[in-house]
Amino acid sequence: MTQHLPVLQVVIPLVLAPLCVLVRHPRAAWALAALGSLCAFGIALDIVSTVLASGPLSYDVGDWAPPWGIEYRIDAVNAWILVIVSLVSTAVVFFARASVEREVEASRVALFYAAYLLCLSGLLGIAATGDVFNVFVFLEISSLSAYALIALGQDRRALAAAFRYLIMGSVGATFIVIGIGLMYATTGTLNMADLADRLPGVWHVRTIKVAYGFLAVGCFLKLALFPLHLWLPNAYTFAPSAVTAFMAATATKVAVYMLLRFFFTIFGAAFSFDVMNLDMVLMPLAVAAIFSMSFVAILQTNVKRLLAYSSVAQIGYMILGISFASVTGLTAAVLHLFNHALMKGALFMALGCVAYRIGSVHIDAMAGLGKRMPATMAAFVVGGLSLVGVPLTVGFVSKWYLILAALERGWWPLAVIVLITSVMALAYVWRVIEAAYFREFPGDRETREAPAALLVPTWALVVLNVYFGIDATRTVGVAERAAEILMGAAP
Amino acid sequence: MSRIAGLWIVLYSLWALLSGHFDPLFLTFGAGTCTAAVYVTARMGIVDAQSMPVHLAGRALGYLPWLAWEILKSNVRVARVILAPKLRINPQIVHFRASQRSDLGRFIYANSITLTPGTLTTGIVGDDFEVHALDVAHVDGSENNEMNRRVTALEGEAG
Amino acid sequence: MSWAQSAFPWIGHVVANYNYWIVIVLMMTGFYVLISRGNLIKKLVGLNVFQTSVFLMYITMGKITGGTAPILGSHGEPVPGVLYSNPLPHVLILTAIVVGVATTSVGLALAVRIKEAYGTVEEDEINALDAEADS
Amino acid sequence: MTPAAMLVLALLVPVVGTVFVLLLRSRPNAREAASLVSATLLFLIVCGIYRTVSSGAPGGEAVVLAEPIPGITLSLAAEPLGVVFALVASFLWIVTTLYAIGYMRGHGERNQTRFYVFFAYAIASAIGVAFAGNLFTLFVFYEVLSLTTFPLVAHAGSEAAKRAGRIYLGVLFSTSIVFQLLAIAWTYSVAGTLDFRPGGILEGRWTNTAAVPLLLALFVFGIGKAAVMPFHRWLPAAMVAPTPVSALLHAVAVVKAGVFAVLKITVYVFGLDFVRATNASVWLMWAAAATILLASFVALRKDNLKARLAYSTVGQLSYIVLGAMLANSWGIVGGGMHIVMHAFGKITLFFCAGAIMVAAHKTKVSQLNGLGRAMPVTFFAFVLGALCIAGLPPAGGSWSKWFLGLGALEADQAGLLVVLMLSSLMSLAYLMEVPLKGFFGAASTAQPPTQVREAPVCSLVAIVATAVACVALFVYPEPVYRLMAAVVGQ
Amino acid sequence: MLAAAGIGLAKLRNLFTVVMLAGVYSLLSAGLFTVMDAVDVAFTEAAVGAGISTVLFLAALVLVGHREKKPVRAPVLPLVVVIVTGAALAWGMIDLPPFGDPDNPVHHHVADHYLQESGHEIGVPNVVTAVLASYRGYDTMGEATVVFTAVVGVLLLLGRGAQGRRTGPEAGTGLSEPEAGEGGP
Amino acid sequence: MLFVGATAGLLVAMALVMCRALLGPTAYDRVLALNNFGTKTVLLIALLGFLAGRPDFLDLSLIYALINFIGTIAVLKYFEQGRLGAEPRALPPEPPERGSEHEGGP
Amino acid sequence: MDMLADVASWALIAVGTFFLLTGAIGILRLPDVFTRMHAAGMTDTMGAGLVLAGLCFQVEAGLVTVRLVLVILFLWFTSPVATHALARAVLHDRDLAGSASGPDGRNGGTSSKP
Amino acid sequence: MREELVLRLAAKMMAPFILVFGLYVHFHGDYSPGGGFQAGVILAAAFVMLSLVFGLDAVQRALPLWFVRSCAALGVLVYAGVGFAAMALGANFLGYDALASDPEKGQHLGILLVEAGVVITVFGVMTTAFYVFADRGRRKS
Ligand code: NA
Ligand code: NA
Repeated sequence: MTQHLPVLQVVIPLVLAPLCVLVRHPRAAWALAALGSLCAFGIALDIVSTVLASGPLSYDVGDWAPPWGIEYRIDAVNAWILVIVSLVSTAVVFFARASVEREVEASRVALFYAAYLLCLSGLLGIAATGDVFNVFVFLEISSLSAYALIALGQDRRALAAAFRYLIMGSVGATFIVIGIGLMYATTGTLNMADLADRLPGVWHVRTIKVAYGFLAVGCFLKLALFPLHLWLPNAYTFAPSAVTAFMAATATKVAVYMLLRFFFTIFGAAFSFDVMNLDMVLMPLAVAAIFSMSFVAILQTNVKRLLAYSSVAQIGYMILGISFASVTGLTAAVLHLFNHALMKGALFMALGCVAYRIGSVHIDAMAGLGKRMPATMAAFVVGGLSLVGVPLTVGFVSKWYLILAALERGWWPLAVIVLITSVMALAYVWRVIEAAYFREFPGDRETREAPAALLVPTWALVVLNVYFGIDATRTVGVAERAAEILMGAAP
Repeated sequence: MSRIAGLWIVLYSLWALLSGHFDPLFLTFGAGTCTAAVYVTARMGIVDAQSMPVHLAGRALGYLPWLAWEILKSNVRVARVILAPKLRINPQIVHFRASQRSDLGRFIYANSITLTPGTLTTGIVGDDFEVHALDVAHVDGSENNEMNRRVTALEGEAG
Repeated sequence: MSWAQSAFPWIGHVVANYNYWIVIVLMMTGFYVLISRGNLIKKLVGLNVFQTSVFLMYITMGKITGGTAPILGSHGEPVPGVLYSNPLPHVLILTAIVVGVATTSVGLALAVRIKEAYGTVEEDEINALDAEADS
Repeated sequence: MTPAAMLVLALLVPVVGTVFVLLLRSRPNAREAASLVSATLLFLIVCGIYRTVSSGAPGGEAVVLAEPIPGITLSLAAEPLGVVFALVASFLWIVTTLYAIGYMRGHGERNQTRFYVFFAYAIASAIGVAFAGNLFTLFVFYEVLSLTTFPLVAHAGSEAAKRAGRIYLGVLFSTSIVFQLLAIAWTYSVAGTLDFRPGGILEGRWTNTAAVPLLLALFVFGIGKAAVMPFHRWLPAAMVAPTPVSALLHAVAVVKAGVFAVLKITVYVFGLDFVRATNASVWLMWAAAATILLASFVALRKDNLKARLAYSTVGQLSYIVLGAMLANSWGIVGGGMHIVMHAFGKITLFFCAGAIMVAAHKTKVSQLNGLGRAMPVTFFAFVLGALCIAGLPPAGGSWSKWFLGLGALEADQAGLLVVLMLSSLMSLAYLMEVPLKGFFGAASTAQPPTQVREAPVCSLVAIVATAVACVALFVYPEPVYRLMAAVVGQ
Repeated sequence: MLAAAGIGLAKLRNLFTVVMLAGVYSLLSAGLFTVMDAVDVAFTEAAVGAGISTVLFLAALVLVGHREKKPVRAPVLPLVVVIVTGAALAWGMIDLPPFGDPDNPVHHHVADHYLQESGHEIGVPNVVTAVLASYRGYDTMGEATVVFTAVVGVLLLLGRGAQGRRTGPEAGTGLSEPEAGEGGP
Repeated sequence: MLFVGATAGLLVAMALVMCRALLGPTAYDRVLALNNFGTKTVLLIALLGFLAGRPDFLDLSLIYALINFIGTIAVLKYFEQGRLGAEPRALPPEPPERGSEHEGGP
Repeated sequence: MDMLADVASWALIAVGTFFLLTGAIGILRLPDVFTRMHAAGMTDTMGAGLVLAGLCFQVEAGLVTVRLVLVILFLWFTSPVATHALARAVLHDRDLAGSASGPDGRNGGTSSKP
Repeated sequence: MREELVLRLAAKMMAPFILVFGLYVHFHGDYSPGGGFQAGVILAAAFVMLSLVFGLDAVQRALPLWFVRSCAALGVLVYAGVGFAAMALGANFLGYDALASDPEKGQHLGILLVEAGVVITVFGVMTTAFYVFADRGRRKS
């Protein structure tokens, strides 16, 4: 059975989704979603340990050897992504039970979990596959379900946001399809490993460079790289709490993974940096993203939107890490994929708790909540500090590597930028903390702490934020291994 | 019941004509397919004398060639009109009286009218047919025009 | 039938010079409609056209001059002497078409809800209403 | 008990203490008792550590608490400089707690439990800074200290308090994140380690020493708590806090953590020889000197007593920074000793200021006329504190200034000697105005000082204790000197 | 003709006509697909692009109205984006292997295998079906899942019960009137 | 040759019809033109099948014809009732969903 | 026999194409929607019928012929239905619009304009 | 209001033939163009046509929403089920060879079954989508 785990990882959530539609009972659907997430998480843990111990796994779907058939190929990089996605999904699904009951009408709950499972399955599928076109298929599964999930937000702006996401996401996906097509036209294959073998022979071909460009733009759109991020802020702001927590912690991460796969595994670091000068493209974009979005975040009054802008800035950090073209830089990027998932997951879930009780996440509505909802706000504080990059939280670890990578490359101004924007992060996090702890609570006296059903999953992520901030040996180990693989320094 | 069986047979012959595979597997598939199609349509209540005019099949063999010939004639007529350097048309709506007794008969008549270029049925109320003609001169709106008669004959006694 | 086959390369030749350019022009038409129009429905139409043109690009890629559809002999053996066009782009595009209609239907559902919630499906009007709500 | 266990215990005692404080929050007497007990316990433990270190026993082994990033640990280690700081902090915690009991009750402050809890956290962080085994640990506790003192600064919860809190955190965090963390990362990428080692870790690792001054400057300015101008604004701003907090911030934990870090980094990261060899610190000496003079000058012009004391602190801290930048034995010894001397002197002054505020509700120097006659103990203690700060006998401050002067001479910077003299004069001027007005000024007619009494007994005990300590340190500076000599290897 | 349909799409502002033209555009591309030997694709494009899509578009138009507002500003930025994208594509196409050449890399390697081996590996004459359902059957499962996802999305958005609950911040100002401005002459 | 000629003629006819579709003027003209265009596409596909030497793809033509028919019906239903799939009898008197508005030319 | 079939198919396809073109011209030339419907009917009936019939003669009787016949039957069955539906829709629209809109060409009126 | 006679009768007559044609397209996907997806669309098109002519209610009485919605879900399950069955028989996921004693038979069976899954899903999805849109339109007016 264990040899089937790579495919089961993706297929189990996938088949549970139609079951959700068939059972229609909200609680049963939730149970299925929880089951799917837990299975995926368990399998991901097993896979990552196998991969670390004995190298990449390969699974031929339908018993067709690659490149004729579709291959699942899992190395340290995507094993890691699988862990991130399934971990967050598990945390969120437990959070969702109460949160969704509050925010989504009962007749839709079963469908909600179906979409949730589909989204999960799509994200896992993107991560697990070793076939470029299969990436596109699963990308669409995850995207379509994401559009629907986001549109479920209670404010009508969720609809407009979802539509904008749909348009920009579809453009991104179509660009990726164009890029895949051009690659296929010049090599005759769709298998990633096979492509990696064949592409060096056609480096000089212009078509390949254009393919590269289209894939890049497509991925940029999907991962919301400034200035192609316009879909993200409102989508995250107005989606239901659980959806925001899930999407923010996984969707853009998987898009970054896609970028890494395309640029490093398929085209190879040498092509990316020597021929395409990827570093010189990514670096200014990343810096612009980090700076402008941190600044915009400071100005926000809706805390969810504040965090959404922060997400765009944080994506900038990942891209910055990639642009250093070094093992350390990629380590930072891969590490931040995980770490940012933990912190944003925790933060958005904490906001979900707030929304559950007071129905708003406006900064003024959160005044004085420190006393009313101490556990929730404590979670927010820890998550926020992690976001800032305070030591002993995961945020510090990834920033540390980012700075080291900048210094290693001699780009110390970038290190300074990372640090300055951390201070900006502090500024926007602090605004919330100050409101929560140093202002009077204006609302209803009856407002109580969020129920345990919401707090436990939130705190689970908070604890992980701290745990992996205090002992990052494992995460750094995996990230370094992944970075070496991507740079071609390890198998 | 007989209608359902008839429908099944007609469908199965369609299957056979389309398929071209006559191994048992495909014949079985065909049977299943036709059964399913019959079941669904029967369930919707749309298998009736009107929709299953198997009984007309024989007489239709006589009607269709005639209709084809009519169509050819009117096509030539309309082509002349179109290709003439100066358009000479006198479009008008006229009313025909139909002598068919069943909806199916009217259906056939209306479609026959429409199928021949130069005339087209725009509405049916009872036995009153509202017909648009490209040139009133070309049409015979009387109840005893040939098409009406032939369709009525085709319709037969069944009603 | 012989003249038909001999005639075919002629068409192929005509297309050969232009096919990629046509595809690009069509693709960009769709893309332009998609990104320049404010009406949500029109955007979706643009998206459809854009994607359809991309499909054309793939299919063009799989064509072999003088080739024929990749449907082999009755037991799946290639008929000797017959050139078959590449089946793989066809498969990919079959999938892509389905994905396209899926996206369209979700997009339309969203547009309908937007109309109900905002009273309009014009992007700038929606943005104006949103900006009002934000301030 | 092993030295390692004692280090961990030192960190834990204040934290565990807060548990009791929280548990006993509804019974103020028991609550304060818990605070006092943990403070005393802590002091005893630090004394134990002192004995191990001063006896030269092998206490240098670092205790690794965690390894957050491979190769970078969270670790504690005892060495003489740290012990000096820990001793000061733990002792003054006792005193400050005593004082606070009187002050907070006398002032009718709200949220007293929160106050004691965060106070204890701040002390724990200071202890962490003192015993940090490497730069990373130092940085961690440095930041925790900023965070835990924020609620103390913004204690009042008013708009003004929050604004002050924002400036406080803003300056401290920005400098520490942008400069200090950068410097740490830079150090790591150069040296491959962050551990504190006698003689430093940078020497020989550096191909182009031209950048060393920049790195040192990043540290000095990055340690915002050392308040070298222009990053001093947070300190006067934090004056809105209750006086015990001001005392803690400006005499003990926060500012001393800053200058302590400067000393420690100079000695254990750069190494004195390396700093001198690369001339890294020369311009920083003058930056410190400029801060000394400018701050004294500003202090002269402040009428608000606490503000005046705050600027005084800014200047005094730069003495210590100056000592570090001299990068010779005398400078380090002088700087280290000034940590202690200034701590006692300044805390005495703040206690007095607080006492005056609680008893007479006066905050301005110009309002103090004749008050001294009503509060003789307080004002006399103020005199002792002022002498300690100005560096005049019979107060401990004279020793540290003496050594600093020696250091300046050794570094061939006679100009700095002039600065030291000048600033002593200026501090005399701005500090002595208070007792002079108090004892000899004409009493105001509106509120005859005769109605004013001394502060509550608790506070008074604290005041007397610190004032006496100022004198005692003059008479018996030996323990502090011995420790500092051990730091520079003499 | 495709181009004419395309330009018509861009120009016309009666959405109903636009949708019909889009259907025609699909139909025409399906024609091109047949020319290119992609019969299965043509089949699907006709059924989906021209058929179901059009019906769904029309169904949606009933609900949202069919008038497009005149664009307010000149779409300069989109034009630039489109020109740049198109130029990039054109530039890349220069190096694309010649159209229809049997020696192109696309036709070898994987495609060869399918055409040569599917006979005895699968034994299905329609290689497209063989690849679709077996060699790349996993993609097809994904495809089925995509459409399933779409229906989950549509049901979530439009299924019974999904109305009236949502109000904008200024609900009650008359903006939520669903019929406003529709269908008037 | 025969097929090519027929195809060419068909394409010309399609172009003419397309002109009508773009010219309008009423929406019904467009529907008519497009329906007719669809029929011609059916023929085109059939011809192309023969042209390519694989006339066994006429299923495709059937699909086209089917889609063309259903598409036209859908369009007309939309026009007539302003909604799809509705029971015509149940129609309340509503303002006409006027399909006949047009841009007045291309 | 082959020769005969070829000639027949040539003739049928040629005449069919003629009707197709004529119908298209009619659709373009005739003045209003109803009259254009007549022209459209031409292409559906004779045009399509003859061309497809011509194609029938190109192949051996078999599956292809069956399909060609099915296409013809289908076209002939659906064409009048669609045309009828269209005509009804036009009239219905005119009814709804009433006399208000007048003969401004906005409705598919029957009045022919030169 | 003019009678709907022509349309109704035409739709009634065509419906069963369209259904048969759709399933024909499915079953002959191995040999000629077409397959599960196209078949699903054709089947759905038949019901779309009937709904257009007879109204949504009439069609939904025979083919209720819950049924088509379940079809959409069921098809995916059928597809994946084939994959799991292969897995249970010792092959990899979707490895049809294991489905029958003879690999080629296994492939045929596998393809047929997964295509059936596709038919069911696509039919279910397209019909459901149409139902939902049309129903929305009906409720709106
Ligand atoms: Na006619
Ligand atoms: Na097929």
